Amino acid sequence: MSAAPQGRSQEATLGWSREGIAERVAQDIENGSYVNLGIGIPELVAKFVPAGRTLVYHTENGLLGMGPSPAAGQGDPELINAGKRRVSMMPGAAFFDQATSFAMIRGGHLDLSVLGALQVAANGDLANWSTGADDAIPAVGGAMDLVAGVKRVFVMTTHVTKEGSPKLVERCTYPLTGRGVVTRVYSDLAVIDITPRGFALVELAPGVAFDFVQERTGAPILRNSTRRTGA
Amino acid sequence: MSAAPQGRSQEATLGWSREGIAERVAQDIENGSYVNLGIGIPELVAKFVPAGRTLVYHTENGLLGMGPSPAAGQGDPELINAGKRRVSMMPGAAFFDQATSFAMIRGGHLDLSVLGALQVAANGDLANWSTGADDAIPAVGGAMDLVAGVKRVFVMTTHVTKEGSPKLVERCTYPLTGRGVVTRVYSDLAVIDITPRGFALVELAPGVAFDFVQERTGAPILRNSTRRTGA
Amino acid sequence: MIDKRVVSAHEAVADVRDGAAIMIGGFGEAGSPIELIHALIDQGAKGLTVISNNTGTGLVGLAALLRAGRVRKVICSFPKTAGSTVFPDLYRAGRVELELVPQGTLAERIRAGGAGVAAFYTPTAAGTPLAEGKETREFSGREHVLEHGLRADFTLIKGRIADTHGNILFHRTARNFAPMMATAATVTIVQAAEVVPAGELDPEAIVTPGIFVDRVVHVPSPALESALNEAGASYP
Amino acid sequence: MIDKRVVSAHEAVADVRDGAAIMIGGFGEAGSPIELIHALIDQGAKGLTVISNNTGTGLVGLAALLRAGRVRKVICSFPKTAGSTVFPDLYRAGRVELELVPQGTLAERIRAGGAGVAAFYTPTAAGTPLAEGKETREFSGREHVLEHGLRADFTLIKGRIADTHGNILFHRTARNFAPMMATAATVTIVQAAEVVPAGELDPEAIVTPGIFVDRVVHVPSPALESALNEAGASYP
Repeated sequence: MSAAPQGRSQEATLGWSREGIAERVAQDIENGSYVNLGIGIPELVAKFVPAGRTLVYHTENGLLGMGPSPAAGQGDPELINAGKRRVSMMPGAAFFDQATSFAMIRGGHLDLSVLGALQVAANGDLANWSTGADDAIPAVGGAMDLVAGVKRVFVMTTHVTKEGSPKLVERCTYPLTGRGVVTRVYSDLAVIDITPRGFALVELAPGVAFDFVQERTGAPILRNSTRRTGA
Repeated sequence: MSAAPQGRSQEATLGWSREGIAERVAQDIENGSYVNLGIGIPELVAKFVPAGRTLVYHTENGLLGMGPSPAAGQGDPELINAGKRRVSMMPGAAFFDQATSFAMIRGGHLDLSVLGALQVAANGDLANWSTGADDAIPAVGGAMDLVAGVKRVFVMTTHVTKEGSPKLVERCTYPLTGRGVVTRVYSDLAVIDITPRGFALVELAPGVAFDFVQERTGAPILRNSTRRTGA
Repeated sequence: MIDKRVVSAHEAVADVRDGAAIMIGGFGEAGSPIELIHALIDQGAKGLTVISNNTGTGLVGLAALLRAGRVRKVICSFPKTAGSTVFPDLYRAGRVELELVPQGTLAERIRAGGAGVAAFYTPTAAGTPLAEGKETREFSGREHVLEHGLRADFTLIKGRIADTHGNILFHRTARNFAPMMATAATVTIVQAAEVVPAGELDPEAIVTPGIFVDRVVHVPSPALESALNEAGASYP
Repeated sequence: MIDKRVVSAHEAVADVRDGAAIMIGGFGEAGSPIELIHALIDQGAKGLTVISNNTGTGLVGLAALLRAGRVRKVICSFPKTAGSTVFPDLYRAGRVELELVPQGTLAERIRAGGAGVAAFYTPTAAGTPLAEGKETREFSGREHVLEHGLRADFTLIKGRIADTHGNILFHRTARNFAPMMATAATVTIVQAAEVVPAGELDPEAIVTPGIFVDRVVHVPSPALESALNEAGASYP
């Protein structure tokens, strides 16, 4: 309804919001896909699936056909997702044990996993489970299984850290979740594919210039990729 | 009702009948045991379980709690046992897939498997799936899994072949089903344990002398075993 | 809207290519997807590798596929059921290859193939002819055999009820290999005696979740091998 | 007559020895067998190795067992759930050992332990710190990690309904690790909200067959971790 308030920096308003990234990701998911949305921001994707498409959501703790979370205080404390939040189930849902759930993941039965990231490297390496800090409690959950098994791995992330450092880098410095596993990155600034030659631009966020993205990226981005949208 | 008919050889009437062997085996199976009875003669064991004991029968094609076969022409053609005969189910029965069924077997969850044999060696080796003949169609089914995984393996067999050769031997000459897997042999002539020192007598069939059994056995039988009955 | 129904068994198997590897459910006649197998005979693909516990009886179903000369190799645990003559004759004539696998190892290899497990160590068959040429290794002082996951291009199975998402319930011991085979093929096809809309099956009781299933064919009154054989049937 | 019922949670865990390895079902609070864990705290065994996906929240259940100083080592995929403070504090103080395992590898290792599979090759964690020191091998050009089957002395799980033979149905996502853990321990103990005579459950719908279960305890109204925590509870 109004332009950006005066006095806010250009960067604060540039590019996609979290919801904007989620909406952009949702455009690239085909009808009928079996999808695992990572805990946190990736969960937003479910709100933006275009009309006419039905996705089936997998949660690795043992449910296919997961539906939205009920109102606070409602729902079943033993009907939860991988983030341990209460959820619902859709028609056609099925419950199963963890071995079966990870057979789906590891066996390549899921079409897509959307995950957050600490770092993504130009060779597709992903670091998203630990900063390696000495006092951190290491916890990995199903992240390493997802990246090892799911057909395509999309990363949703801010393009830089809160401190302004690139999250798309030449080589990951944090402990890896998996090697060469990321298919595509959706940041607030751009959509970028991982290709055999490194990062390749798919699309810039509205109003964002290529050089602006390249300056905030730790490795070269191929600009003249023949690939544009769609995956 | 009458003594053995005149003119029949001593051997023909000596020892246990097939039903007698089955009855002797049944005595050694504890209440509540999970048991897999091999196709053929071992199936007879179920008829002789002493009153007061309940056994749960496993059939490797996917049923725990198998009950007796229905009358000929009755029953469900898709409720069958490993021998592909129609069976019934008992209260508490459960169906499952083959991976689960063999997880039960390989994982040591079954208490006992009762199998037939071509040869049993003094070291516990068993051959019961192939004579190795050139024109035979090789077929193994679940035999190798059963002997590899079930806690105790009882063999039910005639003491000698139709041609009079020992089936209890020093070393198997037929292709093996498994190495060192047999716990105990129940023949028409005796009950014999497999011990670290070889065959050891547990019990002679009524009216059968030790020397008679030893003469028909391809390896020495220890006589002064401290073990007697029970397993 | 997700709807995995296809209109016929023939449409379901239309894209099977020569040389394909095909898993076929069933233990004896229990769970044998006869209508899908017959559609595959009509379709004509040859040089197939068939992965199935048995080789069929009489002149229908799996035995008919073998008799039609479409099968190059069988991977199987028990190829000589009572009443099976087609496979034994072909095998003795050197016209079909056999890879004999212990039944539990066959089930576990298929499960591994579907679960992204490349290989595993099993004690089954250690020290026997079926372990010859295979890598072995000791764990806890016991010899184990390295076995590899098994996958196929197509899986053909028979369900009791399926829904439009491909969730399946089976009938008693007809379940046998179907749940694993459903996971281990590029394309999994189920024939089901009943097909219902998604949402009608109890989510707690589903045996094979729809993610493992690609095509659902409604076959309302599936034939049984024993009944066909008693009637002296042969296919085609 | 087979009847696996025992009269109480305390009787069910009476023979747990110091140093035992114990698998405990649950993903977060879903499926956590709180009454069995509390009975184990009362029982007093120490030096335990606990295999469980998480480490509990608040001061009840699994967190209470840790807080009581009974656990020497945790094998787990995600030890720092929101609301968990006991484990992080013990870990930072060096008073508990942690073996971190990817969730799917943990599930598969437990399944393997129960299924007589000594070890298997998985692509999960290849090239990451969690594969360091582990044997690796290429299959189809891809690096895989050798992982070993996992077994325990006891398994504690929570079911919705059990019968007297030990057949179990679970409740929704409370199922999670319980079916595998039931197979992988010397003694498997289930607490069930409802216990019925054998024969009352549909044989087609049973999730965990009774062969995997040794003791059934009737716990009619099991506590939930979140409800206990909201009430400020701590155990003992």
